[in-house]
Amino acid sequence: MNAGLLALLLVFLPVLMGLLSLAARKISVQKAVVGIMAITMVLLSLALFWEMYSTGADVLSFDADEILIAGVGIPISLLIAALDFALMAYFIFIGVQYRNTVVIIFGLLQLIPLGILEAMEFGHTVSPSIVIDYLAVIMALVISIVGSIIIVYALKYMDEDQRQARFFAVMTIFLGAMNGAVFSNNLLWLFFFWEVTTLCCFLLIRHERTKEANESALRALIYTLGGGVAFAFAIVLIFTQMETLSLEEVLVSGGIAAWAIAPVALMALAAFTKAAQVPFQSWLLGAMIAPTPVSALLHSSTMVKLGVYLLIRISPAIAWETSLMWLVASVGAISFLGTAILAVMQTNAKRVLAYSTIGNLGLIIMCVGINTSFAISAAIVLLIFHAVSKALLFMTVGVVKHEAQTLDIEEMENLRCKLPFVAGAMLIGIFTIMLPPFGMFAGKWLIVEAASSGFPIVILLLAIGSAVTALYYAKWMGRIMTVGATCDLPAAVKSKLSKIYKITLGALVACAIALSLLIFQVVQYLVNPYILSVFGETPLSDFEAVLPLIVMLVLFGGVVLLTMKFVKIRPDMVSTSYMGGENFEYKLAGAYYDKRVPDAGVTYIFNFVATIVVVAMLMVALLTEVI
Amino acid sequence: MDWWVLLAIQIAIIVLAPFLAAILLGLDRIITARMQNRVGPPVLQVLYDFFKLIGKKPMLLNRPQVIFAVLYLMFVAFAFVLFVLGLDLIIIFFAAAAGSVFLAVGAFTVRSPYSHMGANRELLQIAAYEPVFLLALLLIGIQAGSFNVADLYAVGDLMILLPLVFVALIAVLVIKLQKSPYDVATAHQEIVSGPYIEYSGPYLAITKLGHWYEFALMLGVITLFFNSDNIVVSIIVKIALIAVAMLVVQVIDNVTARLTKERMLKFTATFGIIVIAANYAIIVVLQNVGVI
Amino acid sequence: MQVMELKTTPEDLDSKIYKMFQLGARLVVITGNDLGNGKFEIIYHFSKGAEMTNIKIEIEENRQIESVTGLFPYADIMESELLDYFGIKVAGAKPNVFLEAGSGICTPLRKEKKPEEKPKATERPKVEDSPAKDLMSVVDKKLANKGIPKGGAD
Amino acid sequence: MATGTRISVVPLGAQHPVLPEPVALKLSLEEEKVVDVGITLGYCHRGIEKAAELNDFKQNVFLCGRVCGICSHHHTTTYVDVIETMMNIEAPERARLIRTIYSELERLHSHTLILGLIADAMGYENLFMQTWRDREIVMDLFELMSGNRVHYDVNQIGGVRRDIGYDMVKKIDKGMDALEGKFKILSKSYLNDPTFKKRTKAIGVLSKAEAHTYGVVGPTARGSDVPEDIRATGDSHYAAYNMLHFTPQVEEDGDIYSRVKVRVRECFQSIDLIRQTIGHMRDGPIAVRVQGKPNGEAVARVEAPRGELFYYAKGNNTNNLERVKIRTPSYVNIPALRYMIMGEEFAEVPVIIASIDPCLSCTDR
Repeated sequence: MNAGLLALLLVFLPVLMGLLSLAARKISVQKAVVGIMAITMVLLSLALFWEMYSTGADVLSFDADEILIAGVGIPISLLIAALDFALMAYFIFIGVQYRNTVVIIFGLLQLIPLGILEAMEFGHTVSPSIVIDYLAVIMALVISIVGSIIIVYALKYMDEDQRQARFFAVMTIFLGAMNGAVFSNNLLWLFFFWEVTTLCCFLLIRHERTKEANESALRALIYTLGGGVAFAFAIVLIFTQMETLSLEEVLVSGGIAAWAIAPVALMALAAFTKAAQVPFQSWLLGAMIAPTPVSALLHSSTMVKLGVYLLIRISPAIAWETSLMWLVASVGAISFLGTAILAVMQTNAKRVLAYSTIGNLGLIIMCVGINTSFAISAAIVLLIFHAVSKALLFMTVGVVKHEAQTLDIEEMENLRCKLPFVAGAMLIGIFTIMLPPFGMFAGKWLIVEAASSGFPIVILLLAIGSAVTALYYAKWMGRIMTVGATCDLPAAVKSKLSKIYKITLGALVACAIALSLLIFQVVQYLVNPYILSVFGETPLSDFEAVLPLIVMLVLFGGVVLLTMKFVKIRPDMVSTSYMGGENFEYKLAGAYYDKRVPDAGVTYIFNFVATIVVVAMLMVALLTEVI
Repeated sequence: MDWWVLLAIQIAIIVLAPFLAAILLGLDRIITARMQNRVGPPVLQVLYDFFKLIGKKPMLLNRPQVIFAVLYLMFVAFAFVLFVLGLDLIIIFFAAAAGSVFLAVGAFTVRSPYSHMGANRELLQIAAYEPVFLLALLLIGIQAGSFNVADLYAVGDLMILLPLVFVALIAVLVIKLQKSPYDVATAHQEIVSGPYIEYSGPYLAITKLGHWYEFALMLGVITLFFNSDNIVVSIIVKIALIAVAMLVVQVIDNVTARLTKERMLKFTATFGIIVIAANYAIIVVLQNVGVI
Repeated sequence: MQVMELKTTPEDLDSKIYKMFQLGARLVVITGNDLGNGKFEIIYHFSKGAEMTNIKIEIEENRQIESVTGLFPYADIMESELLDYFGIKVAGAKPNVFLEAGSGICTPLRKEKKPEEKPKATERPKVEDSPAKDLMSVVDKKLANKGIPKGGAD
Repeated sequence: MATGTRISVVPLGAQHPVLPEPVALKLSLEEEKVVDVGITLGYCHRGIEKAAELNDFKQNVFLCGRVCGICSHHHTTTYVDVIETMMNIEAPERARLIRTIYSELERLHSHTLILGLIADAMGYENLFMQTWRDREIVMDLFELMSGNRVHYDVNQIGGVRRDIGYDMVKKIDKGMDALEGKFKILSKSYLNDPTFKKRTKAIGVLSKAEAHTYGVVGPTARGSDVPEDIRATGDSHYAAYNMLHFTPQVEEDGDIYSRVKVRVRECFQSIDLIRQTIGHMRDGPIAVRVQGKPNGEAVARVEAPRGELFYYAKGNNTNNLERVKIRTPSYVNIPALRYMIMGEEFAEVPVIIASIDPCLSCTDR
């Protein structure tokens, strides 16, 4: 099948299906539609990868100029421009509806440059309008597979919800918009899809329609719209300076235009807001109010990933200016360390995960800042592993919320006994995100290697941050494994789990394990072609370097399975814990260190530092142009 | 050297190293005892304890406890194997770090207040010494131009260029060896050996073996600091380095009280990082001046 | 050492003890004494410098006496001892500080107990929040002490 | 959301490596900060007060010596004192001097013991070992003088049972010289070691006002600037303190360090007092005959190593006593412990406990 067609399908199928499901009145029909869409998306994305692989090409380009609606050919550019204006109008409407001047201002600030641009470039066509390279394929795979699994999971999770139809429509449109942003080469299209994700995010956070939900949604909207403003100005700058709207052409231009750094810095700023980097992190934390599948979607495969995708995409442009590289890396490093410290103080599982997301995205952004072939490979590997593991973690947390009515890590004690499957999945999720044999480590190792080529302060932040990361995840891991002795005896009671949960969690666990085991293949077939096309070299083509990791994985699995098999527990072997000879019910609370170092204080410090760095980044961009 | 001779030597090191480390710990106990006007146990007392523990009836609280004890052992042993095979320092570091984390998680799996407190403190310790350790390794790797242990053994002048890194590693060694003033995680007067409290019999032996491997690995890193073409000189100086490090640790242990965990965190993190940064700055300056 | 003896009645006890408090005296200990025939003697030993003052009262069995922990917070353990060893009821005193709950041993310092008078272990007052023998929780004591000037005369 | 209300409830004791004797502390911890303390006593309850009612009043001397192993001489002294007061007996001067020597040696032995334990509680094993090694000198002197290292049982009503010979006096003098030399070196570690100071300064503070409010006694009180010392109040007809020159050792800060400092200085003071006592030794009888049976009531107080030791006895003109009440110093110091521990780190709790030198077997009797 034609790759271009596949790409278009990946964009429009979910949108259509979403609209279709909205139209369908019956919930069962909707579910069927969503289910079919999910499977089709997975298949389509795999087909796209196969198409790329079999043609052997690094990049496939297409022009998608016209779309036939009822026999009338309408230029897609025009359609998107019209929709874009509608979108801006809707944002302003939201601003009016909620009486929020900031939203209105941001809406107008986008509308004006967009209007100017549309007037200036009318008739200007971008060719090719669709570019599919391996980065886009990786993104499409992540979005389509992980996103689909989350949506299927949501089918069960949202079972008793009142506004299911809307919910699933927005979720699926979200996936379509993400795919659209990934494939677009036309900056205006990219911007349009970018703003659609902002809208979807807003609608999903607002889903419960409580006061808190409205506020959180509005906050998310303000932050991401602010980023959108930066993006819009970046596009205007690019068009006025380089006379092009093709992202590809901009990137290969090598910054020859007089004002080349400024739009790059503005786009990086947009990406920071989208990826919720410090100091823009508060919207993502507020987004926790949304139902868990939304969090899973926002954190793993969509929304925040669009930010880091954009940064990886424009990474060649970031390398035009060394100080920009430094500042971008610093923002990532500060986010990584700051959120790691903040996560230690949290007991709410979703907040821990939110901070961990920001931290991991910080790592990726740090890689982009370092900007060697090695670092970019690491960034992409991290992006893949993080999506899978984070989705898995959020989904397990969601199941725990449904089955055990808690989001509190402290109350997840005995989880291994009550919900063994979920506890196991959660454990694997934590392993894959944190510990050596699995994916995250590979990324970290790459960063350490890459960082050693310079950036001493970044190394320092990273070294401390990764140690602190181990701290909060180990605490969590320990908590879910804490059980009394009775759990291991045959008489222990275990509760039942819904099939959909089992399938979706199982699928992600399988993905996580397979990715970890096949890390070399993942790098070779997915990451290396892109790195080769950008840098002309592949630093990671040595299987021996990865071998110890795989051995560690096997070691881990082997130890767990063999110990489970061979350590037999008889009642006479079980003892009780040391209590100083006393015998009373005692409570165990974890250590959060939040009395010594208050949460708000840490947030303030890191926000302050990060704000300085971001402002410095913009100043540097301006100054290099002026001088 | 034939490959099989090399392999035999490597296997011998891997198998014997923890026990040599144990004997070293036995020596440590005797010297400590002498410093305290005691006679002290026999040199092999540590090993007698170990074999006695293995022979005991297994008692446990729950199964994950055992899983994580074995994982701890396996990962630190694997890190040591990688070290002996001369592979990447960073991977070795992460494997060992994972081992330590598993030990803490193992302590979390049981419902026991002291075990949990010990695990929390252990994690805080990891957060304190890991950055220092990692930075030390990074500096060693950058200085030697390679992260492969095999290549590092061909570099001769690490001790001359990185004396302060050696000092930082001793600070890490104090924590790793559970010595005053920073033995907060296993403080028996407060939390009764912390993470180890609920292990007994063969499972305690497993954690002990893991500890020895960790110790052997630390000593292995210390031996990286001096290499010479003359193998006899090389070995003698390496042993001397280990002896110096151990003695320093012992003296520190004997002249200090245990400090609190906050002080441990502050001191190790600031002292270690400042010392390493100073070493790095000195190298950069010297390179720019053109001395090296 | 000068020792002053002061006999008083349970009704008058409070004012006498408050006088001692005002003098800045230290409560050394409270001694219980079984006089037989269901009568008990309670001696409050106070000390100020080299002088000692013993305030003595005599009560009937089952008569509850007021606590002095308001003035002397460390007296709680002494009052608990009265309760544990003699079964003398003191307002607010926590039981089982010295003797284990349910051990069957109770009021050991009473004299000539007849077997049938021996209260059964189950009849002993229960700790409010067992299973922990939560005896002298500081927090509630701290609250109880609020408003009382700290320290004695100097 | 960071939560500040998560409380762990953790036991410290009844069996815990840092506690020489069983006491159960139930600590409520916020992370590792103590927010509430509950104490359970009675693990060593042996019914000694009851037993004292059943025995002959002369036998009780030996029974009271068994209340505590560390300060057994002080217990017998107080008991003997209360009976002597009740029966109007005056012990001869030589007996009083011998009692003083035993008392001060016992104070040395108790103080060095607890100083070592304080060092051990903070993981300072070396100092602990060194201190306990030097303590052996005192123990050897006890063995020389009474034949026993712990329970000497030299008191009897009306005097002492064993004399101290001329050779012994010389040996005691020599022992004091040796001890003083060694202890001068050790005291530097206790008073100047930076890590020791970090673990003791401004920790477990009991201010002067609080020391009054909670009625603490002994070195715990003197560490909080309360100059209460029964030896110095002139209330010492049981021993020869009115013949000796000394002032109570007082420190102002009320923290662990102050208590340690008080004890260290009291050790030197005890050495000095023993030398003074030896200088007063004259030949003479060591006991008087006791006639009659105890009747009436009496109280007696002695400054034991841990603080004021109080006995109340009531006789009924028979060989048995009607009632013996024993109030040991730890009995009032332990409740105050709760207030010292409140708000401190868990890691400091063992050191704070050790710093008041709790004696649980005394407290529970």
